[in-house]
Amino acid sequence: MAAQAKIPTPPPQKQRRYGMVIDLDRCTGCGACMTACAVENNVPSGPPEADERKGINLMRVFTVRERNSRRTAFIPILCMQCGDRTPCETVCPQQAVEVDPLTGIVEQMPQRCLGCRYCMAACPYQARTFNWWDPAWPAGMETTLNPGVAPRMRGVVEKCDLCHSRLHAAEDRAAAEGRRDLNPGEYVPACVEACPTQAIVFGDLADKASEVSRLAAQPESFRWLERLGTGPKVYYRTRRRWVRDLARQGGAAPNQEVTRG
Amino acid sequence: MSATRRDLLLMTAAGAGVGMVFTPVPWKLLDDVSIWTQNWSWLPKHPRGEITITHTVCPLCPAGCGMKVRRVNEAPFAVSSTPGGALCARGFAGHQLPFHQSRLRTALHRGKAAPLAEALEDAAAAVERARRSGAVVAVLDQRPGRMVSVLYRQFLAGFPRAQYVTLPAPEEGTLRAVAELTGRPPRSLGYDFERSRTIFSVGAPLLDHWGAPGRLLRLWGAPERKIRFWHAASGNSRTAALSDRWMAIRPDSEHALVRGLISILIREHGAGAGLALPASLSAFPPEEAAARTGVPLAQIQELARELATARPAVAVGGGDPVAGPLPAATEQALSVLNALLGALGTPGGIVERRPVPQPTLPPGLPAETTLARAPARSIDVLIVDSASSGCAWPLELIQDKLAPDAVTIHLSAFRTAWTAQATWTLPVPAPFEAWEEIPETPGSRLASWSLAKPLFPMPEGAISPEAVLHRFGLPEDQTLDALLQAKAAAIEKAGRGVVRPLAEPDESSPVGEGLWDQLTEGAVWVDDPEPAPRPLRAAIPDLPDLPQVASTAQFPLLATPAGSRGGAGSMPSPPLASKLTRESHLEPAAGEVRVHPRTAESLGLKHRGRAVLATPKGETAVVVRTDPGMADGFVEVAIEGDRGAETLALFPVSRDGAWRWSPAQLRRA
Amino acid sequence: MFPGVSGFEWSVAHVIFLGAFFTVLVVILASLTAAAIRYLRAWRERRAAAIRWHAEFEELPPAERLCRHALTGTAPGRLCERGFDCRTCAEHPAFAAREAQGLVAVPNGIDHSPDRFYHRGHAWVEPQADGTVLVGMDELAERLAGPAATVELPPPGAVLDTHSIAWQVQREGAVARVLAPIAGRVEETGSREQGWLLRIRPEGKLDLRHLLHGPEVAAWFQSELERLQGLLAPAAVGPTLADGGLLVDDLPTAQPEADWDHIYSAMFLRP
Amino acid sequence: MADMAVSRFPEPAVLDKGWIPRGVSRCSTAQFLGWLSPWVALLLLGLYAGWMCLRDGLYHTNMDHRFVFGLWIFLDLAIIALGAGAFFSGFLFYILRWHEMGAVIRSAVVLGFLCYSGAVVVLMVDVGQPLRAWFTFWHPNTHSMLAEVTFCITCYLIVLSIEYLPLVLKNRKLSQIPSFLVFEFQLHKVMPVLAGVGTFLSFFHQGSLGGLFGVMYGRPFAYREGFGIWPATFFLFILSAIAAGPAFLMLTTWLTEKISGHRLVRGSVYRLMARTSGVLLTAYVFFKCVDTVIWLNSTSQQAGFRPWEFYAWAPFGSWVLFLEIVVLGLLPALILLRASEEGPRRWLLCGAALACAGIVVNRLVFTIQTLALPTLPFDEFRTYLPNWVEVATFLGVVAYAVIVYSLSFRYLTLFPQEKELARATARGPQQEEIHVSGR
Repeated sequence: MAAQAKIPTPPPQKQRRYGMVIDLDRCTGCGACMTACAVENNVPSGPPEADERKGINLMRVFTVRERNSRRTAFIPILCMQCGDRTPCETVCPQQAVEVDPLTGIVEQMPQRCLGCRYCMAACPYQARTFNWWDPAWPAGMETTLNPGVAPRMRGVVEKCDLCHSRLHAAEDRAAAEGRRDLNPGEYVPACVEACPTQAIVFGDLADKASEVSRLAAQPESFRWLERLGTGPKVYYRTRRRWVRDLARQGGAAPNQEVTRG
Repeated sequence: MSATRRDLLLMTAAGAGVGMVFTPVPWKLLDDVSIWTQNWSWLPKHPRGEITITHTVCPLCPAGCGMKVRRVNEAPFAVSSTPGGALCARGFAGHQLPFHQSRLRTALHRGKAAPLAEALEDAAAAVERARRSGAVVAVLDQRPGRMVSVLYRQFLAGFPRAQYVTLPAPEEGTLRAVAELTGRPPRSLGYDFERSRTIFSVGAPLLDHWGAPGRLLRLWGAPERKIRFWHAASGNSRTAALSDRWMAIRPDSEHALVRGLISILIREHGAGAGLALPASLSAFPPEEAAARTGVPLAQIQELARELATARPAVAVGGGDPVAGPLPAATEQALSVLNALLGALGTPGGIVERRPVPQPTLPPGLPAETTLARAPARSIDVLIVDSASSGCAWPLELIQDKLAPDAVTIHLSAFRTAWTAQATWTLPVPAPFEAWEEIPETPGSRLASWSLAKPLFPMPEGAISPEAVLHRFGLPEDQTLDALLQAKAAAIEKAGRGVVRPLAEPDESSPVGEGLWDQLTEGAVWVDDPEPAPRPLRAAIPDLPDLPQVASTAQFPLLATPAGSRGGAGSMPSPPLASKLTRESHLEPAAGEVRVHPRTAESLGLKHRGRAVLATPKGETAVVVRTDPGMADGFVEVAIEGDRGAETLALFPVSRDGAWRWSPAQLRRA
Repeated sequence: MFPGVSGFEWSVAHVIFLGAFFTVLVVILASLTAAAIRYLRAWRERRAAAIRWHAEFEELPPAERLCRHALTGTAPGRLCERGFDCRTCAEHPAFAAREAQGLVAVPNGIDHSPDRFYHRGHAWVEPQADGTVLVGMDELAERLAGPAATVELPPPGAVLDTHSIAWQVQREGAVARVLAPIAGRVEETGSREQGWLLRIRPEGKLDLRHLLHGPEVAAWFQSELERLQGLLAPAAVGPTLADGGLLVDDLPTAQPEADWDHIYSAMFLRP
Repeated sequence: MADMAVSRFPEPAVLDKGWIPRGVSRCSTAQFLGWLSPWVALLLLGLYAGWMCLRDGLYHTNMDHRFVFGLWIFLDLAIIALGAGAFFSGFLFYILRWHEMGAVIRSAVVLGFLCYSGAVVVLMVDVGQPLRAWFTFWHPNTHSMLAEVTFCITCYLIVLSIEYLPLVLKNRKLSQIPSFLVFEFQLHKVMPVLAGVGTFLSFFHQGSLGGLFGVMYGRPFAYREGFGIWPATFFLFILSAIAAGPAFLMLTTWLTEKISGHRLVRGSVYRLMARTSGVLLTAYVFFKCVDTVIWLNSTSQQAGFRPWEFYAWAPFGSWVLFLEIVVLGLLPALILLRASEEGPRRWLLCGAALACAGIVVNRLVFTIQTLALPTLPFDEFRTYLPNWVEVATFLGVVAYAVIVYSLSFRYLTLFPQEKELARATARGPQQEEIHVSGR
């Protein structure tokens, strides 16, 4: 956000729809994306009481087991950047959520957030987290904070914004070089960069020639809870039938073959 | 009338209220409230300044992955992998480690803070006493092969009785057994996975922080990959999930499985033709392997067929960074299996690693022994080096080797379960605060060498291990810097290998003048591969049978320690590793056990319920997590964080230094 | 919220939403302002006493609000709607005319004078030749107060409204406020011993139509006695009505257990 | 508060007699303070718990990323629905001119004020940044049901405070101050306007509270189709609230009667409220059934969820639906309708209690069950139990309500019929009977 003020030339004008395709067959569940994300976005390590219920993971890798065959899939879940009817945007009482019309990124403004958590209830992906604690770092560790991202205060909701500060930095660089538009690959979120198996392909879905558009259009690609009509911009792909079958269902039922480990 | 006066006052007040709206006061107040609520003074201000980029290697574990570090005002704020690299989840947050809450700022005497000068003097006096009395002085080195290891050995050479003890990396387990079988020195072999077609891991977490993580993940994730991964283990680990085939064997039945495979290979596939094979090898009934592992015989036969046909095939044991090494007998069986697969000294198998050119060292340096092989109660003074292998070790392993009234001196940057037991703990620089040397990665087939740069200045009150050794009597002219320079010179002289800049690994250059400068700027020296591996000859020994761990009436379940490399070693995890463990349960979190839902149900336990885990060695309070990926009757006990050492102490250590299994009991708290 | 504030847009939804909100705010504020203006106006017009009486009259239970013609049986069960001010009542003249013919006073042991006009709050008015009126407490009020009570009178010169509080009668633990039967300026204060309490110069032309007079007074006293008995009934262990229906002189002393605060409020028309 | 009219023994002193309305009897001051003291203790505990959350953050609660709404929101919704008696009786009394409602309208206003102010206090603890609450007014998102709720509740709370003010000013002591009395009188004159505004506001936010859940198309369990911008829950919440309002009023009036030991309103008022509640509840149950059928067979299936899938998780089985619609919906509706014609008082109260419980269960389903159910196919079902901080904070608000209501009952005239009924009782039971059956 700080970078916004520095842009000397007008920002790129091309209409973009940033999205990603996550290849579940390449995800090893190592969690590098999670820590890289936390480092990039100045997410503190929670106090000892912070567990999966209250700790902040803007991106979280789920371990999904198929009950009888003991097959496992690792499914990274982050903000799906819903583009059609963004459930969190419409419910926020004070416009702290905005879909950037230029990039399609769903932005959360922590400075305006009241902390009512209605958006979290409305999000079908549970991709939003609440700051239950004051953010705290051990003495000295604040020197290791990312200067491009402001730490969030207690009592506000936060979520993945596709490393917005990286987008700004890339736009600044492009502007300094006199370009209006970004080159593909010039801006990638931290998780995409961190993945040791390059399972995440990131790019502009509006650009039909991009790798991400090509992959998203393939029959092996799908989105979670597509039938809710929220138009997520995060796609998944897998050759494994049982994982694809999961996506056809809505919620899970206890008698189903799948459960989270 | 008083009432009208009151009215007048009321009118005045109301008028003032309305009038106030037209002054800047309320709006300024509104503004200030808004700014104040949005920016709290106690939130850390993120630093500003010029952003620079440094390339170096990660010093957290022996893998030494390449790192691209973004820094502001010299302070690192984010890291990422170098091209082609694969930093692990902990590596991404490693630069925050120097600020870990358990960071030591003073020396410790028996776990209590003590001034460094005093502790150093007392410790030096104890070492001096040992030198004069001829007591046994030992150094425990978790990362052998570094020049500082040489320095330790030079230091030990000044004592009448000394031991240089190492804790070998788990990747080296099978390699060491093969080295013994073929008469090679330790740490002289590596796996040639790049040319393998079948990789069979026996309990080795190949796809999870094994060796240099990027190496195997690259092979696993290669498009149109030809290599098939087979994995035999009881636990539903990430490797089990990612392997092409996972054989969920019964606990502690690795030995039986390997024996069964050997037997089938000899009987059905004619393996070992041309080798002198003891008859007992083929006498092991495959049916027993099936019975003991709980895996259908057909599946074992299928594996044997694939190993025999889809060659090069290699079997990898070695154990786990947390669950510990496999029993020595199993490693021996694995080395025989590799011999039968023709994997010894052949492409795609276990090959010799060319030794790194070394400077000429003075004679009389003490030889290396593994901690498991050190005589019991033999060490009077133990100095423990700070560098961690990222693996968990039971404290019992050390304690057994200490003489009564032994003195232990830990060099550590953090307060850990180990330092709590130490006589003295001397605060040394944390990772990223001093130069760290990364020799070849365990398990690799190529020698390599790199130096991790300090990203922070060494804090006041810390003392380098080298300075400690000098204070303890190492002659001042023997310095680490001289040794490192000498090694660089030796490599330059040998003229072998290439130098890969970390920023652009593809632009490697042959070794020439200026290797030292290149390394300190951020590069890796990698040895040239041998043109053709030399076959390794082995005499096949008879294999002893190994009893399998069994549950008892009192302890009806079988428990195994579980965790990730770096989760509970002799050094804490980076603070943000909590995202992986207790904040997401992607990895086991401290104080947790995982069981199959059926097991939980039969014990009256609930998901997230509290329970007590008991083994013959004690008990601890745990939280239960159910996981349908687990085998019934089997408990995975998380070894993580501060509690890791305490929990690991529940597992009995066998004579050959293994602690993989324990009968256990789980009851509702 | 306003044009120019971040988040404001000229969309239909926004305009309708905020329009509704501001309308509601305006209605609330307008109502409050209206109340405040009316309050100030009433205050300026010195209608406080009238308003007090009006409000308190509304609060009176139906039994205390019976029309005077209901007491006489002319209009059974009729409730007064005008705060006992028959001067503004349209029906009163008709009822009064009917009663004028054949109402017979029934003696009930309470003395009352045919010269006096009685207020429902137990004060009487006796017009004097000089155009002033004497005002005092009736016999029932005297007995309710008892000889031990002290009376607090307004100073001469004070202006009283009809149904405003004229004087207070104080006994231990209980206060009775007696309502002024007519409006006017206090000229002189008397005492219980003198038999009158205030000499008042009425405001404007003397109009006593709202006060009880003649045979209906007896009927009213009868109903008041019954009411008093009802109020005393829970504690009716001591003597109330002396032999043959004669009231004792000092009721509070005779009935110490009774809730005199309550009885005063009921008998002197104070909710 | 408990006291009996007469005692042969010397009665304990009522030291605050000058403040108590004339014509009614109240217990002794000591007894009253004794009654208040446990509630004050509870209030202090609640204040402490709430302060902990405000000072340190909401980690003191047992809420988490999944259960972002916990006990607080659930009970807020419940008490706001029950507090609907305030606006609805105001509507009946001032707009439809049902004069009989005058017997409970003041109590309804106080209850409404307590329910709403209590809910707002809890909300202020519940949001992460209460100091920014005004941002909702400053940057309102008009598409958000929550913005609508915030606006309406704030305005309605103002209206309720204005409605409460005259009751306070009419206190025996305060009304002696002439200006108070006059102001009260003039305020009373504009009350029908405010009652009208209150009805409008209340009507909308009761609906918006339902809409809050009905619009969450990301949560197929809660999502409902509807008319225009309003989902079906918008209307169902209004209907259920106005059905429950009179029932709650009956219960509180009865409780006050039991605790104080006084008759407060005539039996006919109970019957009137019971009939009103019964008719509305019947309508509610009908529309709820229609809604449920449409939702199960169409709405949720379009979102990719199988029918009855939501009810496959213990403990929220399909019995919840049965409980909500039949046991706590249809049954009390029938009881109320039948008993309002004839039958003993206890059946009326039983029906009212069931009706209130039904509304509470409905709000529980929409808050807690909605959040407990997973949406992602591999996510898990979660359960949640409030911890002591949440319970204490809420009990603090209950204590606040009890204390203010007790004070109001003691010092203000909440039930205009009380005095009369007290006299009637004093006069004899026969006369009272005439009143009771005289509807």
